[in-house]
Amino acid sequence: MNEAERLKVLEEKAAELRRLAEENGLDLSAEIAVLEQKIAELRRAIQEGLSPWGRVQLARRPDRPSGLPFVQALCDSFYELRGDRIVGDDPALRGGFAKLKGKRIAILFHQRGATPEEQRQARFGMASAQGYWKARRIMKVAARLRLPLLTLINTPGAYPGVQAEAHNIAGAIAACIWQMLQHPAPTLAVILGEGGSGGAVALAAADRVLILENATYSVISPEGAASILWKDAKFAEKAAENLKLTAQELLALGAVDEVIPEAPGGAHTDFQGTVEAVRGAVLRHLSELSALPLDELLRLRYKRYRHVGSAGGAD
Amino acid sequence: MNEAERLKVLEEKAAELRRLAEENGLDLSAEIAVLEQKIAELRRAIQEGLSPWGRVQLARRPDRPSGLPFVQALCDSFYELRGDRIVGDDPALRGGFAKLKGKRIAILFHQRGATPEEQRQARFGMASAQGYWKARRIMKVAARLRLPLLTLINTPGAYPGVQAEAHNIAGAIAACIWQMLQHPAPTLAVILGEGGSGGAVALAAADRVLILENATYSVISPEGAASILWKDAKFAEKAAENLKLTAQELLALGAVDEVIPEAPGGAHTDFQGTVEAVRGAVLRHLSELSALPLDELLRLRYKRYRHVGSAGGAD
Amino acid sequence: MPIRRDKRDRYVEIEVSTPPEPLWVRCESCGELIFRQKLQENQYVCPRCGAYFFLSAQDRVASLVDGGSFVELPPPQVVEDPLGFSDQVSYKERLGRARAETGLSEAVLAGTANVQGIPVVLAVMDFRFIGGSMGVGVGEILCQAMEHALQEGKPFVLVVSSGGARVQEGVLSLLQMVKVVAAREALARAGIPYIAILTYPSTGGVLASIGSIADLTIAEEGALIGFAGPRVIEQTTGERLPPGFQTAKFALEHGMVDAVVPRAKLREELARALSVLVDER
Amino acid sequence: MPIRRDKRDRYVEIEVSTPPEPLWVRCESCGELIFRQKLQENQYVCPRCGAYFFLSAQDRVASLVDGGSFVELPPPQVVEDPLGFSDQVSYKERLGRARAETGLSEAVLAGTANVQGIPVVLAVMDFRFIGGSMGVGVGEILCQAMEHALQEGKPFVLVVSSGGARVQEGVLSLLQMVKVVAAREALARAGIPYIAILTYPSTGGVLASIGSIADLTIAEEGALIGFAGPRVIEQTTGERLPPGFQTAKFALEHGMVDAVVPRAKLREELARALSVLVDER
Ligand SMILES: [Zn+2]
Ligand SMILES: [Zn+2]
Repeated sequence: MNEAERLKVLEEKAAELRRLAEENGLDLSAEIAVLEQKIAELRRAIQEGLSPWGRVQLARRPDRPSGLPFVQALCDSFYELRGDRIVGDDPALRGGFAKLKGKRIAILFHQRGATPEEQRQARFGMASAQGYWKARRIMKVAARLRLPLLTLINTPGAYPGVQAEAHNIAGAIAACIWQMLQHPAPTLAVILGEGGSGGAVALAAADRVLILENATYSVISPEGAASILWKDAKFAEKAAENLKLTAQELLALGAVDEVIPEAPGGAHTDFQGTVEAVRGAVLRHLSELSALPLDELLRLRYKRYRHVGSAGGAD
Repeated sequence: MNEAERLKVLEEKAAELRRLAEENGLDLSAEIAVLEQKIAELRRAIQEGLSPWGRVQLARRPDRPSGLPFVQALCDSFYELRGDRIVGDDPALRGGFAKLKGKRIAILFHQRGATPEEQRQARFGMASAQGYWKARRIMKVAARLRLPLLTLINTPGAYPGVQAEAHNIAGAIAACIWQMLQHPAPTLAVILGEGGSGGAVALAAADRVLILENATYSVISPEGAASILWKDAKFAEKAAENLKLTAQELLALGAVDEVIPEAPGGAHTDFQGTVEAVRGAVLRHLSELSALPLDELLRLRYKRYRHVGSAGGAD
Repeated sequence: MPIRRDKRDRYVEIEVSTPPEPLWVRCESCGELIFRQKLQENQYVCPRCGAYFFLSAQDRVASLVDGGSFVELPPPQVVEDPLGFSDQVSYKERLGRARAETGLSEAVLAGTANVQGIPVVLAVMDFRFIGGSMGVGVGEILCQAMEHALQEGKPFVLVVSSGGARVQEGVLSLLQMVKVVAAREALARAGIPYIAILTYPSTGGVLASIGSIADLTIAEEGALIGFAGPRVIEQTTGERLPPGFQTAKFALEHGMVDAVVPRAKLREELARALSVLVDER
Repeated sequence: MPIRRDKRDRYVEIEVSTPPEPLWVRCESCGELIFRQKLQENQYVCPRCGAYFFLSAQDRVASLVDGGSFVELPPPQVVEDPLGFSDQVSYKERLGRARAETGLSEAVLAGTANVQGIPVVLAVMDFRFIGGSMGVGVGEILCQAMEHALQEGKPFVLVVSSGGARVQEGVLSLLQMVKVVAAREALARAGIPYIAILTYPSTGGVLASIGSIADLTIAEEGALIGFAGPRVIEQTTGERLPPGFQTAKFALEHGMVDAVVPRAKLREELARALSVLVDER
C-alpha cells in the first residue's frame, strides 16, 4: 500500500467516525482529531515528497482538470468567442464571456485536449499566432465592457511553427502582455498545469497569479534547459530542480501570489474538488480586486511587475 | 485652340504685362485688370463647363498629384511605416510619420502609381485587407504619440479579392473608421482624386474633409451604379450626374467641408501649385483644430457625423 | 424566395418579391412544393433540402423575441431622396414600392423587446427593402436605436440583411458608415454590449461598418458574409473563388465570427449570449 | 564571428568568443582573411561577401551616436543569481566570465546620447553576454532607461541582440517580459516615442515583449527575427522552413518591421526616424 492509498483509508475512517458521531450523538472528537492529524501529516509528506520533476510529470497529465470541461464546471455559463478577425481561429487557446457566481467575466484558457484526437487538434495546448491575436481581441472586448478577466493557463508553450512565425507570434504575445497590463478591470491568472514560457506569460500579466499546488511555471521546459545548458536532455530532472518551477518555489520568488492546494494524489484525482478550490480562490481574489478603484488597481498592477525579481529571491 | 489653351495664352500675356510694368515703371494696371477679369471668367467657364463625368475622368488621371511624390513634396520629411504586424504590407495604402512645416503628424495615403508597373504593383490604388489593417495600426501608433492625422485619399475603392475577403477587409475598413473617430488629436482628410466607396471612407472619418476641385467622392463608381440600376454600364455618365459626386455638390450636401481650387486645366497641369494649395488648406485647418481642447474636438467630430444627411440636402 | 448555392457552393441570388399569398410555395433549390403554413412553422427553411428563404424583418422579429414584447421605436423623420436620384425608375417611386411591398418605412425595423425575458433594443434589416441597403433613413434608425440602448442600459442587437450602401443616396449613404460607427463608439464608451447577427446577405458598406464591430457576432447558417460580391471579385481579379467562399463557415474558419447557428436555434443562441452579457436582475 | 546562412538561406550560428586580438580575422562565410582595422572601419561587415559579424554593444553605440555623446546610466543593483542556478558551470561563474569577456556589467548597455544632434536614451543589447539574454538585471536596466527617457522627455531607442530570456534566472526572467512592457506602457501614456532596431538575433522572450511593440521598428539587414529558433521549429513540427525564413526581408514581407537597412546606413536611418518623431528644438 503506497502513501496515497494509506491516505485514502485514513480519510474513509475519519468520515466513518464523523458519521457515527453524528448519527449516534457520540463524542468521538478526540479520536477524530488524532485521525485528522495523521491525515494532514501524510498529505504533507506526500506533497513534500514530490520532486520538482515529479511535479512536472503531474502538471503535464492530460487528465489534469483544465480546458473546456474545467471552464464549464467552474462557471455558471460560458459563451465562446472565436477568431482573431484577421487570420483565423485557434483551438489551443480559447475564450469568451462567462458568468461566475452570477457575475460577468471574460475568460481565456488553454485547451490541451483529453483524447489523442483532441490533443492533436489543439496541438497539445500550444497556441499559434491566431490564438494569441484572438486572445488580444477578446481582452479588448472585455476592456470595452469593463469585465474582469480570468485566465487559466496550461500550455507547454507557444507553438513553434512556420505559420506562427509568418503571422508574428512574438508580436501577438507582446500585444497580449501589453493589453492585459492596460485592462481597465481586475485581472486574475490561474496556472492549472504547465505554465510554459512565453505562451503562458502572454496570459499571466495579471493583478494576481495563482497556481495549483502541483502546477509549474517556467521560462523553459526542463528538457529544453537540459539540452541547452547540459547539452543533454537526460539532465531534465536536474534542470527542473535548478529552475525553481514548483508552486512553493514560485511563491517564495514572488512570481505567484497564492498556491491552491490539490487533492493528495494530484488534481486529476479529484476534478470537482479542484474546481471548487479554484472557484473559491478566484472569487475571493476577484472580490478583493473589485473593491479597488481603477487607478489604484493599475498602480498596484504596475508595482506588482515593476520590481519583480529586483527585490531579492531565494538566495 | 480650346479653352485651356486660350487661357494659357491670356495668362502669359498678363505675366508679360506685369513684367513690363515693373521693369519700366509703367502703370499698366488698367490693362492688367481687364486681362485678369478675362482669365477669371475663362477659368470659371472651363471649370463650370466640366460635366460630373468629365470630372470623374480628371479625378482618375494617373498623373494627378497624389501618392508618394505628393507626400514628399507636401511634407518637410516623411518616414514610412510598413506592415500590419500580422499578415503583411500593402503598397496601395501607405503611411508613416511626417513633418509638415516643422510639426509632427502621421499621414496615410493611397498609392496608385504613375507608370504601368507601379500601377500594377499598387493595384491602381485598390488597397487590400493588409492595407487597411496597417492603416489602423498606424492610426493607433499616432494616437499613442498624440499626433494629428492627415489622410490623402485617391482610390477607386477597396480591392475585391479572395485574399482580401479571407483577411476580413470589411472588418479592417470598419476598424479604421472606428479608430479614426477615437483619435485623440486632430484628423484631416483630403480627397485628391477618386474617393471611391468603402476604400475611401475608411480614411475619411475625419474632423474635416477637404476635396480638390475636380476630385470625386462617391458610394459607387458611376459604371457600377449604371450596371446595377440601369443594367448597362453605358449609362455611367447619367449615373455620374445622379450621384452628386463632384466637389461643389459634395460641399452642398455637407459631405465635405471645403473645396481646394485646382489649376485651370486640372491639378495634373500644376503639381507644385496643387501641393501649395493643399498645404495651405491643411495647415490652416490643422491650426484651427489644434486650438481645440480634446473633449471639444471629439464632441464636434461626433456631431459632424451624427447628423450627416439628416439635416437636409440638395432638395 | 430561397437562397441557393450552385454546384461550386456559391450563392445564387434569386429575385425578391412578394407574390400574392398562395397556399403552396415552391422551393427553388430542390423543387419541392411546400405548404406555406408549414414553411412558416419551419421558420422559412425548406423542410426537404434545408435551403434558407428570406425572412422579412417582421418574421425575423417574431422568430427571435418573446411573443408580444416587441415595441417599435418611433420612426425618425429624415430628408427623403436627398439627391433627387432617378435611374430607370425614380428613387421616390422605388421607395414607395418598397414600403408597399414590405409594410416597413425603411430597410430596418427597430424597437425594444425581450429575448427569453432579457430586455434588449433590437434592429432587424430587411433585404426586400431595396436590398436592405443603408441610406440616411437606415442610418438614422440604427443610431436612434443605439442611443435608446444607451439611455436604457440595454444590450443592442442587430440582425444584418443588407447588400450594402443605398446607391440612390450617393455619398450620404457612404457617410452613414461613419455615423453608425460613431453611435457604436458611444455604446462602447458606456460599456453597453452589442451583438450582431449576420444573415443572408451581410455585405458591402454595412458589413464594413456596424456589421463587423460587435462585441459578439453570430452568423446564421445560411449567411453570405463578405465585402465585395462574388461576381465583382471574379470580374475584377479573374480569381477562381474557393468552394464555400463567403459562407458562414468560411467566416468562422477565417476568424470573422464567433459562432455559426442554424435558424431554428438562433433565438436560443441569442438568449444564451445575452445571458452572459447582462448582470442578474 | 560572422553570421552566415547555409544554402537554404537559414542562419548558421557561430560560437561567440573574444579571441586574443590578432591583426587578421578570417570571415567564416567566404573564407577571406581581413585586416582587423579594415573590418572595424567597415563596421564589422565582411568587405568581400557582406557577411555581418557580431557588433559588441560598445561598437554598436559608437556606430550609432555622435562621438563622445554617450553617457552610461548608472548600472542598477539587482540580486544576482536569484535561483542559485548551476549547470555544468555555476551561473555566477558564467556571469563573471561574461563580464570579463565583454567589459559589460550585463547583456545591455544603456545611456544617454545624441544621434545627429538629437538627444535620446539608448539601450544596446550584446549577444556576447550569455546570448544577450534578459534576466532581472537586463530587465532592470531597460526599465530604468525607459524611466529616464520618460523623465527627460527623450525618445527611447533599443537595439535588440538577444536570444531571449535568461534560462538561469528561471521564471524571474520570464517575468521581465511583463516588467519591460509595463515600463513601455508608461512611455506610451506619456506620448514618448520608442524606436526598436532588430539585429542578429532578435528572438524569444525579448522579441515577444519589448522587441515587438515599438512605435517604429527598423531591422538591420543581417537580422534574424523570430520567436522560435529554426531548429526548434523543424524538430517540433517537422516542417520544412521556407527560403529566407526569419530574415529581415521575411519580417518586412510579413508586415513585422517598417524598414530593412544595411548596417552602414543604420545611423542615418535612425536619425531620419528620430527627426520626424521629435519636435524642432
Ligand atoms: Zn428545398
Ligand atoms: Zn566574407
